[in-house]
Amino acid sequence: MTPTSPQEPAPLEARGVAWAAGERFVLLDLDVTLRPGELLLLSGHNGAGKTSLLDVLRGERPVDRGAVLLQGVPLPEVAVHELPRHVASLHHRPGLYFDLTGRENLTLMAALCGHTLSVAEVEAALTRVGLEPAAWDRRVRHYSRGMKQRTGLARVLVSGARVWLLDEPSTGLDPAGRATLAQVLRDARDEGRAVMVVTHDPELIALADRHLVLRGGQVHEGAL
Amino acid sequence: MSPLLSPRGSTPVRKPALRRLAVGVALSLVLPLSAVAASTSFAAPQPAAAKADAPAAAATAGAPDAAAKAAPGGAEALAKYKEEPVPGGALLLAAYMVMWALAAALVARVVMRQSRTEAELKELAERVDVATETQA
Amino acid sequence: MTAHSPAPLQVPVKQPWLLLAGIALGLALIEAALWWIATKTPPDIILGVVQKVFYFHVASAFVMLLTLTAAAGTSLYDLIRPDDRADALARSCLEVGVVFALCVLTSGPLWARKSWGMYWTWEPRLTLTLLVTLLAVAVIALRGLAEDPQSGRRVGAAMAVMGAPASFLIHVAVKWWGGAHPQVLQGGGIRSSEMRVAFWLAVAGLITFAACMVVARFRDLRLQDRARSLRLNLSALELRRGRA
Amino acid sequence: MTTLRLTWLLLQKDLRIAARSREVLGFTLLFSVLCVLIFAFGFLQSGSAAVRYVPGVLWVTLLFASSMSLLRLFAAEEEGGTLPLVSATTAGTVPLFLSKAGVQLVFTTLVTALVLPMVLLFFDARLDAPGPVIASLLLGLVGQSVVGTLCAALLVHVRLREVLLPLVLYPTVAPLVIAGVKVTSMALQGQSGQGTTDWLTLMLVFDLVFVAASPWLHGRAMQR
Repeated sequence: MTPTSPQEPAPLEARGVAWAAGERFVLLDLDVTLRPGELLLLSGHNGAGKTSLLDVLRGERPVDRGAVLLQGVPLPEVAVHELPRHVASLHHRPGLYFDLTGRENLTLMAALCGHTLSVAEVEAALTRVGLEPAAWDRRVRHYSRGMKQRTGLARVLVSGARVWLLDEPSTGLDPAGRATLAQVLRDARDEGRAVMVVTHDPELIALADRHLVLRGGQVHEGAL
Repeated sequence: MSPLLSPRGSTPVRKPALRRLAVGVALSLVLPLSAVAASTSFAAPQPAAAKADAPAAAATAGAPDAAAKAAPGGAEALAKYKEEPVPGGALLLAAYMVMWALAAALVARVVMRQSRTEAELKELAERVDVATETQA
Repeated sequence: MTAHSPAPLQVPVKQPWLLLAGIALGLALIEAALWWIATKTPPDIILGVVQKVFYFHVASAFVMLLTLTAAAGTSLYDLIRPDDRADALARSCLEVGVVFALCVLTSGPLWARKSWGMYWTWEPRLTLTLLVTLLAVAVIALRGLAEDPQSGRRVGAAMAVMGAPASFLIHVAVKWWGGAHPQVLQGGGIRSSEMRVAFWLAVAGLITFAACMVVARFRDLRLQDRARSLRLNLSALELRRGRA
Repeated sequence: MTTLRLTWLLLQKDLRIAARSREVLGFTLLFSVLCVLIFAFGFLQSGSAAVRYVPGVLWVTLLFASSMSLLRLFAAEEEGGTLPLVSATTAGTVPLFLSKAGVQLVFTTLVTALVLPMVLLFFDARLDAPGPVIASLLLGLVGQSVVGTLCAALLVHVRLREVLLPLVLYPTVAPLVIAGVKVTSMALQGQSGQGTTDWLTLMLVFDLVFVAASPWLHGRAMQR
């Protein structure tokens, strides 16, 4: 674990964040810091606001009070097109075009993040998430759920972002897939990325450096 | 759900709301009433105009000078709608009734919503009071 | 964004006396116009008594144009510089505008039945009014159907702004299209001074009345904003108490 | 410059998807054929007055067909959950808007290429001077695509958008349809000159206003 030096601001940080759905606060007085080279695990009961927290952290939902800081800069002040270079996220929908192949999806998504990927780099990413070469040039529509999830993970990989926000990444994955996912996460931590994972998967829980629970609109240290 | 967040409308509507409702009803009555009053006077010229002697007909409408000024050679002109195929008076009446009905509906809706919001607001403020006291 | 700005909790709701006075003034002007129309104005030479629809029909059209234009303007302002007040004003203008558009759309055909011999023709200005009304109704409906109120607000505002150049261009188009609609005001068609007095009384009355309705609706929306922020405060209190 | 590059990237992607899943374009073309047929059943009692209906049938069919494809314009984004990625990744929302408008323009152009000869054939009309009609169709298609894309993009997160789309689209593009019908009927009657130029100018003004304003409006409405 590399501790944050006091000079360098955290890659992503929420300070006193409140977010309301309609007329009810889901997140309130919430503070959380993502540190580089740390795998942060988030759990909580259904409806506790885990997905909302991820949405707030990646700038999809504006906060009602407080601030989300990307390397010390409040999110509304970050240029929209800068954000995906710094924060990558994976959700219940994989963020892929179903009528493009796995390969095309990765090339496009990397290009949108400002990277031009070589064929070898795309193939390396697809191999790393354990997608067999036969599937690379098939349309995502014909993938199984687990394969879509793997390709979504590959999309996060090629974004080159320093912060990863993953919502239930092990959904639909077989045991081999979970092992791959665990390896990818371990590698990401070693590369110094800040990773936040929402999961109840024991295999991933064992991996975490820090375990947070979302309860009453706040995060608490400790297990659920 | 905690008692703090009981569903809307569970407390009885308070007095001020009732007063505002009364104002609303009164207002929404004024327009139709005025419409009825006006329409009776509108309807008047028509049977009067059906009489052949034109200036007298206009006089029943209350403005002999105006009619004479507006319709030079008014006798022929007014005789023209002696046998109106389409009942202008009825159409006029209908037009005004519809307009007043719409306006009255608008007034009624706005006033009723206002009183509801105010009642809600009062109730909410009280609940906030209670909540902050218990907090303290 | 002023979406959830913490509001002072205990501001008493003031009685809107000025508003009630304004409504009373508007009604008085309308009554005066009615009395004038009923007793002073002569019936039209050609059209007869049905011509008396004119006064309030045209005045309603005035009010409709004013309120819908104001709705587009305030929506544009809200898009450029988000402001809850601009939003509430846009909404109230739009709703009042639709009511007066309906007035125009119902009183017009009843008049036309006599003067053109049929209730509805695809006369350009009628078509324009109907289209604009439909758009306004769609914008009002849309706000309630959006996923969250804030996005509904912005989308509704964008639609209202979008409607403005379109209706202006339709206005240009229908002028070239040509039509049977009387151009009373431009053509100096009001023949007697009594008619003029009645007309301007009606216009003044309806504008006063409509302005008061807009303000009343605006006040209601602002109060609802306050209620919403109170409910939010309550939810915060409740959440914090649950933690203790 | 990046805006143009990103627009091109997204447009390429959309066209590739459209080429792969031909359903949308196919069904839109089918629908427009059906539309013309239904109009023919409805209006044609005897051949004599057929030409009178050509302008109306042509423009209304184009409008209906364009709203058909508009409803599917953002389908690929919704299916894979890519909308937040694309609108955050690209520099603002302008490339997204322009690329979608481009796709819609391509679609409606193809539909027009099918519908125009078909209407002329079915209604036995002869177009001696096609110049003004072609010009009006081009201006009309550009305007319809831009306004339609704006409507579709604004309604992405709105329930019942299938119903609302025509309700907001048709009144807004009414000037284009009115002008288009006028130009077409003048051309069919062999008239030309000042009248035609006036209507075409109106369409041009409409296009300029909406091409300039729509990306901005879209950006303001989609801001977070």
